[in-house]
Amino acid sequence: MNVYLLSLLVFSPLLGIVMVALMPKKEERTIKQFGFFGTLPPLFLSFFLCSQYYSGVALSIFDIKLNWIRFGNLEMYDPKLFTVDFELGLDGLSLIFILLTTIISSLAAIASIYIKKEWKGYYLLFLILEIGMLGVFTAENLILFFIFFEMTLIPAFFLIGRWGFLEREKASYSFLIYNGIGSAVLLVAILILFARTGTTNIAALTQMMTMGGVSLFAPISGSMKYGLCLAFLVAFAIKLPVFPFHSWMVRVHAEAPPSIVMIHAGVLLKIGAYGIIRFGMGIFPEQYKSLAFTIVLFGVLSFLYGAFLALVQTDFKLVLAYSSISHMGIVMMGLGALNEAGIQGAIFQVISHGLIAALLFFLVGALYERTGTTMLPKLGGLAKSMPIFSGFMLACGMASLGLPGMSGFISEFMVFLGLFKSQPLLAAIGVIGLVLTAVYVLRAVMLMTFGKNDSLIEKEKWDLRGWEFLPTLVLLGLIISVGVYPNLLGGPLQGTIEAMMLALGGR
Amino acid sequence: MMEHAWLIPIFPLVTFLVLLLSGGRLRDRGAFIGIICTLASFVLSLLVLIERFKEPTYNISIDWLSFGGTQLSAGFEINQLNALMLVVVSLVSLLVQIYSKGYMKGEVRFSIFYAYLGFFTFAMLGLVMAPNLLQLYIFWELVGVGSFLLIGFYFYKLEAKAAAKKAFIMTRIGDVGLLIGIILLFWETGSFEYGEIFQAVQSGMISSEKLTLIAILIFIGAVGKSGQFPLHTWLPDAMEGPTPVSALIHAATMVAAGVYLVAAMFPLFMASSAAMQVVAITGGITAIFAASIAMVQKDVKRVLAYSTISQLGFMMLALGTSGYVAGVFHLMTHAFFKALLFLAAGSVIHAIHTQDMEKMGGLWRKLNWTGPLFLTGTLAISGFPLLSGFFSKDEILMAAWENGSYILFGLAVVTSFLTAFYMFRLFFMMFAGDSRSQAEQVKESPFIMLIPMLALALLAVIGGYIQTPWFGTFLGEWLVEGNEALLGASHSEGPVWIMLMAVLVSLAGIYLAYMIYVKKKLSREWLVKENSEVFRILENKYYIDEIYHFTAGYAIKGFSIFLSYIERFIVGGLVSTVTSSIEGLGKVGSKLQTGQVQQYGMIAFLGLAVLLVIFAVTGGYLR
Amino acid sequence: MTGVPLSAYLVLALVLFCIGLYGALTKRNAVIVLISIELMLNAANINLVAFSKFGVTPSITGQVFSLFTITIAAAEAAVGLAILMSLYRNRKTVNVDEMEMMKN
Amino acid sequence: MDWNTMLSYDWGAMMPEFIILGTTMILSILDLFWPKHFNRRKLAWLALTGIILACLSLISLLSFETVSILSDTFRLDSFAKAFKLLLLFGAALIILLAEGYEPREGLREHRGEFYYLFLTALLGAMVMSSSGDLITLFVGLELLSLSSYILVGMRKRDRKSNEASMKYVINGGISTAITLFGMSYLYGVTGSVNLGEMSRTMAAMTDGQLQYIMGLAFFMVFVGVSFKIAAAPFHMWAPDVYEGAPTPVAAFLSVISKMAGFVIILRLFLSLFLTASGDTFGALDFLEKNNIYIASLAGLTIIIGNVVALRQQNLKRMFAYSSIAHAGYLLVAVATLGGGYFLLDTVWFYLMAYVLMNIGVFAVIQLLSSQSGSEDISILAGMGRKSPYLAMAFTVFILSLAGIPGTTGFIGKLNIFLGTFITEPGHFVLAGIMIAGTIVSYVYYFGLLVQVFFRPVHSEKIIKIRPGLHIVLIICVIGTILFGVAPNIAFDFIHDQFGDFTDFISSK
Repeated sequence: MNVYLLSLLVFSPLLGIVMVALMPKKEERTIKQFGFFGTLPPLFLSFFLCSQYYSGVALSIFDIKLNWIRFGNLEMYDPKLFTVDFELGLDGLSLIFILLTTIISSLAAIASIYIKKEWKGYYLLFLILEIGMLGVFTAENLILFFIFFEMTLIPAFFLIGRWGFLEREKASYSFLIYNGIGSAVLLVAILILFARTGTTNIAALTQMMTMGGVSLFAPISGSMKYGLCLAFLVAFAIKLPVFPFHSWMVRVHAEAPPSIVMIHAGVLLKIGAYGIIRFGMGIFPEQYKSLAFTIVLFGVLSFLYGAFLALVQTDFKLVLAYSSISHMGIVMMGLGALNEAGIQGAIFQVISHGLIAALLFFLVGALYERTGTTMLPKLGGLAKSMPIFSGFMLACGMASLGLPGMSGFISEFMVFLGLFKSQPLLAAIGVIGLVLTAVYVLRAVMLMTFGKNDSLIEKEKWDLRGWEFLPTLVLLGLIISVGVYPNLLGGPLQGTIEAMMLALGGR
Repeated sequence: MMEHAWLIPIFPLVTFLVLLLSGGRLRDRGAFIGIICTLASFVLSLLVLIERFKEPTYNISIDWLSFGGTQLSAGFEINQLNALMLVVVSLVSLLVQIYSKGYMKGEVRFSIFYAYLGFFTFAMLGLVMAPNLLQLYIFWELVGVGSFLLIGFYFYKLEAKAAAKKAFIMTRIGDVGLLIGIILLFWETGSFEYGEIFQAVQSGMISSEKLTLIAILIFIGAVGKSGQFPLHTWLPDAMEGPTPVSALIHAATMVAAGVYLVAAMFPLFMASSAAMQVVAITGGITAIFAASIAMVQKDVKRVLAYSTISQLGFMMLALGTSGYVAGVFHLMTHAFFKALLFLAAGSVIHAIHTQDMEKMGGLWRKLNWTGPLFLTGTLAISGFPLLSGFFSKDEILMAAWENGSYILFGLAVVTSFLTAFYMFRLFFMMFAGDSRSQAEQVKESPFIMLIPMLALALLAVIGGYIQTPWFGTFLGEWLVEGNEALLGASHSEGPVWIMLMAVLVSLAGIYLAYMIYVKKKLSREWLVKENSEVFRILENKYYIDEIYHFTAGYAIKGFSIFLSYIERFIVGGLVSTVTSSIEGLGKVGSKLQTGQVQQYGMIAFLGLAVLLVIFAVTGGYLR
Repeated sequence: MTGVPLSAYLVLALVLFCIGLYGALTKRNAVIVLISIELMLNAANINLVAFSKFGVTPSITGQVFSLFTITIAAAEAAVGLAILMSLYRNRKTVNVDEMEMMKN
Repeated sequence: MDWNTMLSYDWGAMMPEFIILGTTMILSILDLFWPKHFNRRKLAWLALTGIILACLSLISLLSFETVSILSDTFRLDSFAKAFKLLLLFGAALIILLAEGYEPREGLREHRGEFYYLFLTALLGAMVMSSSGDLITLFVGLELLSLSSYILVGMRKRDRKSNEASMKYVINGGISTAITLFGMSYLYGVTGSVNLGEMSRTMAAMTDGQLQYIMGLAFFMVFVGVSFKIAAAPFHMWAPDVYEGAPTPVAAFLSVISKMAGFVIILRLFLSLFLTASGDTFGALDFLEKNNIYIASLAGLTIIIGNVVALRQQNLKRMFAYSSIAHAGYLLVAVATLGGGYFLLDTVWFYLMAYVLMNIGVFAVIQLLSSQSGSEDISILAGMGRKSPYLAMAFTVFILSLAGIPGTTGFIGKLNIFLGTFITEPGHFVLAGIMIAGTIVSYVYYFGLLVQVFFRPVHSEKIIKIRPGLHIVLIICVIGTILFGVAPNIAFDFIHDQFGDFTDFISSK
C-alpha cells in the first residue's frame, strides 16, 4: 500500500477529471463543486503523508520504482543502461512542496468560482495542472521530472489564454515561449547527462557527478559540468523568474485569471527554486559553489529591480508581479549564500511567498469581481466599504513586506542572516530592498484601502462573505503559524539541507 | 509569579483577537474588554515587579527555529529593566485605555480602536520581555505596525494616511540598521541571547572596529524608533493619530523603545567608546534641535511631539555619557509626565475641537481640572524642583558632567532652558489670557478621562522620589544590582551647583515665557522676528522634510522611472529584437519561394554546387 | 580498342548533363524542360555504359542499369507530358514561368 | 539463370509485395470495367484489405531469417521488415483518409485511379526498402516518384493540382537525374551495383582519385534524395506541391514519400558510405569524415522549415514546412549516426511517431477544408467549442509534433538528442539548432491551438466525420499517446524483432 501511495497522490486528481468530464457542459454548479472535490483527494493524501512524517515514519518507505522505458539496445553492457524508471519518492523538501501544492490548489479551486465561462474545460485543465505539479515534486529522475514539468506548461498556457483578462493571448504566448526556452535548456542539460551517464536517477547522478563515476561512452569534462550546472540554473532562473528573464511573468500575473495566478505564483514559480536546489545544487555542488557569487548577484539585482519597478506601477496586479520578481530575488540570494541559514531561508521564502502571493491574488480576484478594476488610481477608500477585505489586504501586505510574526519575515531574516555571513557586501546592498519593499507595498495597499473615493459606486454587502473567508483565513493562518513557530516548517527540511551542505563541503 | 509572566502580553493580544473577530458588533463594550485585559496585565506586571525585588533574573526559552546545528530560541526574561518597563508600559496603556473610553466616544470604529491598542500593548510588552535580540526585533517591528495602524486610524484623512506611511517607512529604515546589526552580532558571537552576547563582548573576541560598527547599526534602529535626528521627521506627523494614541505610543512607550534598546544593549555600547560618543552626540543634537523647533510651532500636539523628541534626545545623551541609570530613570518619569501632557492636551482638544494654540487661551477658568493637571505636567517636564522631571533631568546633567563631556553638558543646560520656555509658552497660550476660541461651550471632560490624568499627575509628582540625591538612590541600586561592572554606577555624583543651575535655568525659562505671553512685557518678537530667516527655518523644521523629499524621494522615484524605461526598451527590446529577427528570417524565406519552379531548381542546384565546391576545395578534409 | 579514353566519355556525359540542367532551369516551354530532363538522364546513361566498358572493373551490369534507366526515362516523359496536357487544358499555356499560383 | 534457380528462390519473402501488386491489378481492372455510376469509393476497402493482408503476411515473415533472392537484389532483412511495416501501416491510414476525401471538385471520376496508383507508389517504396542493389533501388524510387506525380495531379480540373503536379514532375525529374548521375559514378568506382559488393570495394579503396569521384557521387546521390525528403535547400517544391495536391496525397507525400527517402538514405549511407574509406590511408571512414555536410543541411533544414512556417496562413503549406522541419530533425539522427547506438531504432521510432501525428493532423485538415472549401488556418477557429473531441485529437497531434512530453513526438526527439550527445565531442551546435527550431515551432503550432480554442467559431456547420476518418483519428490519437506514455511497447518490439539490425549487409 505504502508503495502506491505516492502514485495515488500524484494521480488522484484524475478522479476529479473523470467526474468533471462526465458532467454536461451547462451544469455550472455541479462542475464547480466536482472541480473542487477533485482537489480534495490529493489534499487529504498529502495530509496523511504529513501526519505519517510527524509520527516518525521514514519517508523513504513511500518510494516507488517501476521499470518504464529502455532506450537503445545496449542491454549487453548493463541492463540498467539508458533506462528510465517510473520512480517517485519523497523527502522533507518535496513533502513541503507537495503540501503547498495541494493546499493552494484546493484554495485556487475555490477561488475559481469567479470563472465566468466554460467551467468544464477550465476544471479539466486545472486538475491536469495539479497532476503535473505534484509529479514535479515527487519525480525521482530527470526525465520524469521533465515530463511533469511540461505537463504544467500546457494546461497553464490554455488557462491563461482562455480565461484571462484582455491581453491574455499575448500573455499566454509569452508564457509559452519563455518557458519553452527554459525547458529546452533544461532538456538539453538533462539529455546530455542522460547520454553521457546512461541514467537520469537523481541520486545516481549526484553520486556520479560528485564522486566521479565510470563513464561508459564519453566523459563529462569539468567544463561541461560547469555548462550543465549553468544550464540548470538558467532554465530554472527563467521559471523563477530572475532578472532579466522576468518579462513573461509580469504579463502572466497581469493577464491570467486570479485563481490561476494563485497557482502560478503560489506553486509554478516555485518549481524554479525546487529545481535549483535539487539539480543545480544537488547534482553539481562543486560548480554551484563557484557560481555562488553570480547567483547572489542576480538575486540582488532581481530583488532591487523588482522593488524599484513595483514602486511606479499603477496596476495593482503589476505591483504584485514585480513584487514577486523581487521576492524571488530573495530566494536566489538565499540559495547563493551556501550556508544552512541561507538555503533554509530560501526554501522558507519559497513557501512563504507561495502562501502570500496566493492570498494576495485571491484578494485581487475578489476585488476585480466587485469593482471591475485593479488600477490603483481608480481605487481608494476601500477600508470604508470593504473593511474586512481591507484588513486582509493590509495583513497580506504586511506579510509581503516581511513583518515579523508572519512567514515572510522568517525567510527574509534567514536569507540575510546567511548572506551576511558569506557575501556581506552584496547583502548590504540587498537590504536597501527591504526598505523599498515596505515603500511599494504600503503605497499600493494604502492607495487602495486608505483615503477617500468618490468614483466607485459603493454597494451594500460588498465585503468578503461566506465561502470567501475559507481561502483567506486558511492562508493567513498558515502565514502566521509559520511566522510564529517556524520550526513547523524547518523540521522536515533539516535532513535535505544537511545532505546539501555535506555536498557543498560543510559550512 | 514570574513563570506566568508570559501571560502579561497575552492579555492584550486576547483583546485584539476578540475585538477583531467580533467585527464592530461589540461597539462601546469593546472598551471594557480592553480595559479589563490591560488591567490584568498591569496587576500581573506589578506582581512580577514586586517578586523581582527579591528573586534573581528569571529566564525561560524553547526552541523556536533551527537550521543546521544552530538552535534559535524564543522565551522571555524578567530582569530589573524588563520588570520596570512592564509596569510602566502596562500602566500607561491601562490609563490611556480608560481615558479613550471617554475621548473616543461616538467613534464608529470604536472597538477596532481598542483592538489596535490591544495589539500595540501586546507588542510593546513582548518587546520589553524579549530575552534575545531576534525576539526583540520581532516585537520591535510589531510595535511599529501597531503605531502605523493607530496613526492611520482615521484612514480617510489624507494627512493620516501619509503620516502612517511615513512613520512606518522611516522607522523601517532604522529597523534595517538594527537587523544588520544583530545579524553581524550573531556571526560574531554565535547567539542572539543577551547574556551570551555580553559574555562574548567582554571576553574581547570581537575586534573593536566590528564592535563599533555593530553598536552603531543597532543604534540606527534606536534612532528610527525614538525619533532621533535625522530620522525624526515621522514623529511630529504621527500626531495625526488620535490623541490617546499619541500619549501611549508617541510619548510614553514605543518611542522610548529606542532608549530601551540602547539601555538593554548597554554593555555592548560600553565596550565601544566611539559608539557611545555617537549615541551621546546624536542625543545632544536631537535634544536642542527639537527644542528649538518646538519654540515656534503653533499646533499643541506638535509642540508636544517635538518636546518628546527633545526629551528622548536627553535620554540618549544620558546613555551616551554612561548614565545608564539616568537614562532609564528619565525614560520612566518622562513616560508619566508626557503621557499626562498628551492626555491633558487631548482633553483640551476634546473640549474646543482645535489644536491650534492661536485659537486657544483663557481656558484656565473653564477647564477646572484639566488646567491644573496640564500645569503639573508642564512643571514636571520643565524640571521644576521636587517634581519627577527635576530629579531625572538632574541625574542626566550629573551624568554628562561626570563623564567629562562639557560641551554636551552645555547643550543639555541650554535645552532645559528652552524646554521650560516652550512648555510654558504652550501652557500660557492655552490657559492664560483671554479666550480666542470660537467654540461657544467649553465643557470639562468627563470623569472617566480625568481619572487617568489624575493618576498620571500623581506619578509625575512623586515618580522622582525613587531616585533622589536626598532620600536614597533606590532605583539605581536596584537596576545595576549584580551588574555594576557592566552598567556603571547606580548614581551620578556631581557638584551641587549643577542642581542649582538647573533650577535657575528652568525658572528663567518659565519667567521668560511668563513675561512674553502673560505680562506681554516683552514682545513676542523679542527673540526672533516673526518673518526673519531664522524664524522661517524653525517654523519649517529646518526644511528636513523638504530635503528628504527632494533628495531621497525624487532619487528613488527617478530611478524607478529610469528602470521602467529599461524594462520597456532594453529588456523588452531585446526580446522584440530576437522575435523580429526570426520573423524577418521567415519573411526572407518565404520571399524566396516565388512560385517559379525553375528558380527552385536553381537554388537547389546552387546548393549542390556549393557543397561540391566546398568538398572540392577542401579535398574532403572539412571538419 | 579505340583510343578514346574513359575520361572523354565522362566529360561528354558531364557536358550533356550540364546542358540538360541548364535547359531544365531556364527554358520557358515545359516541353523543352521535360526534354532537358531526359537529356540529364541520358547523360547518366552514357556514364553507366562508359563505366561498364572502360571502368575500373568492367561489367555488364552498367548496361543493364542503363536499360532500366531508359525505360524509366520514357515513363517519366510520358507522365510529364500527360500532366502537361491536363495543365494545358485548364490553363491554355505550357510556359513554366506562368505557373505561379502557389507561392510564398 | 534457369528455371530451377528461379524456383529455388524463397519467393515467400516477397509475399507482401505480391499481395500489393495483386491488389493493384485487381483494382485497376475493376476500375476499368465497372460501370461508371458505380461509386469507386468502395474500392478503398478493397485496397485496405490488400494492405492489411500484406501487413499480415509481413508479420508472419518477421520471425524468418534474413533472406535474399534474385541474386541479392531483393533482401528481406530486419531493416526491410521494420520499415515495410511502417510503410504499410502508414499506407493503410492514408487509404482510410482517402476514403473520406470529398473535395469540392475534380476527384470523383478518377477516384478508382487514385487507389491503384497509390498502391503502386507504396509498392515502389516497399521495393526500395528491400532493395539489395542500385537498380532495384532506383526502380523502386522511380515507381514511387512516377506514381506520386500523377497522384498530385489527381484533381484534373483543379488548376492548383495541375500546377503542383507539373512542378513536382520538373523538380522530381531533375532530382532523379542528379541521383542517377551520382549512382552512375558510384557504379563507375566500384564496378558493381550490388550494395554488398560495392561496400566491400569502397571500404578497401585507397586510391585518392577514385575516392574523390566517390565523394562527388555521394553528394549527388545525397542531393537527389534530399529532394525526396525535402531537405533545405532542396525543399522548395514541397510547399507548392502540398498545397496543390489533394489532402490525402499531401499526407502521403509528407509521410510515406518522406519515409521512403529516409529508407534510401539509410540503405545507401549505411551500407556504402559508413564503411567506405575516407582517406588514402583507410584510417577514417567516409561518413565519419563528411558528416559535417549532412549536419549542416540538417541544421539549415530545421531553421528554414520552422522559420518560414511562421508566416504561413495556408494549413497545408504550414504543414509542408513543418514536415520539412521534421525531416531536418531526422537528418540530425542521420548526421550524428545516432552516436553509434541510436540510429535505426531512433529513425524508425520517429517515423512511426510522425506517421501517427502527421496523418492525424492531415485527417483533421482534410475534414475541415472539405467542409469549408478553404485551407486557411481560420477554418480551425472555434473548433474547441464546436466539436471538442476533434479539437482534443488535434491538440494531441499538435502537441506531439511540437514534442511535448506524454506524446510520441517527445520520445522520438529525445532519442535523437541522445544520439547527438552520446559521443565526444557531442554535436552541441546541431542539438542547439534543433532545440531552437523546436521552440520556434511552438509559435506556429500553438498558434493553431489558439485558433482552435481561443477564437470564436468560424462556421456553425456541424462537422460530419466519415467512418474511415474516424478510424484514422482514433488510431492516431491512441497511438500518439500510447507510444508517448509507454514507448517501450515499440522499443521492445523493434529490439526483440530486429535486434541491432546487424543483418544489414549481405556477408556473401
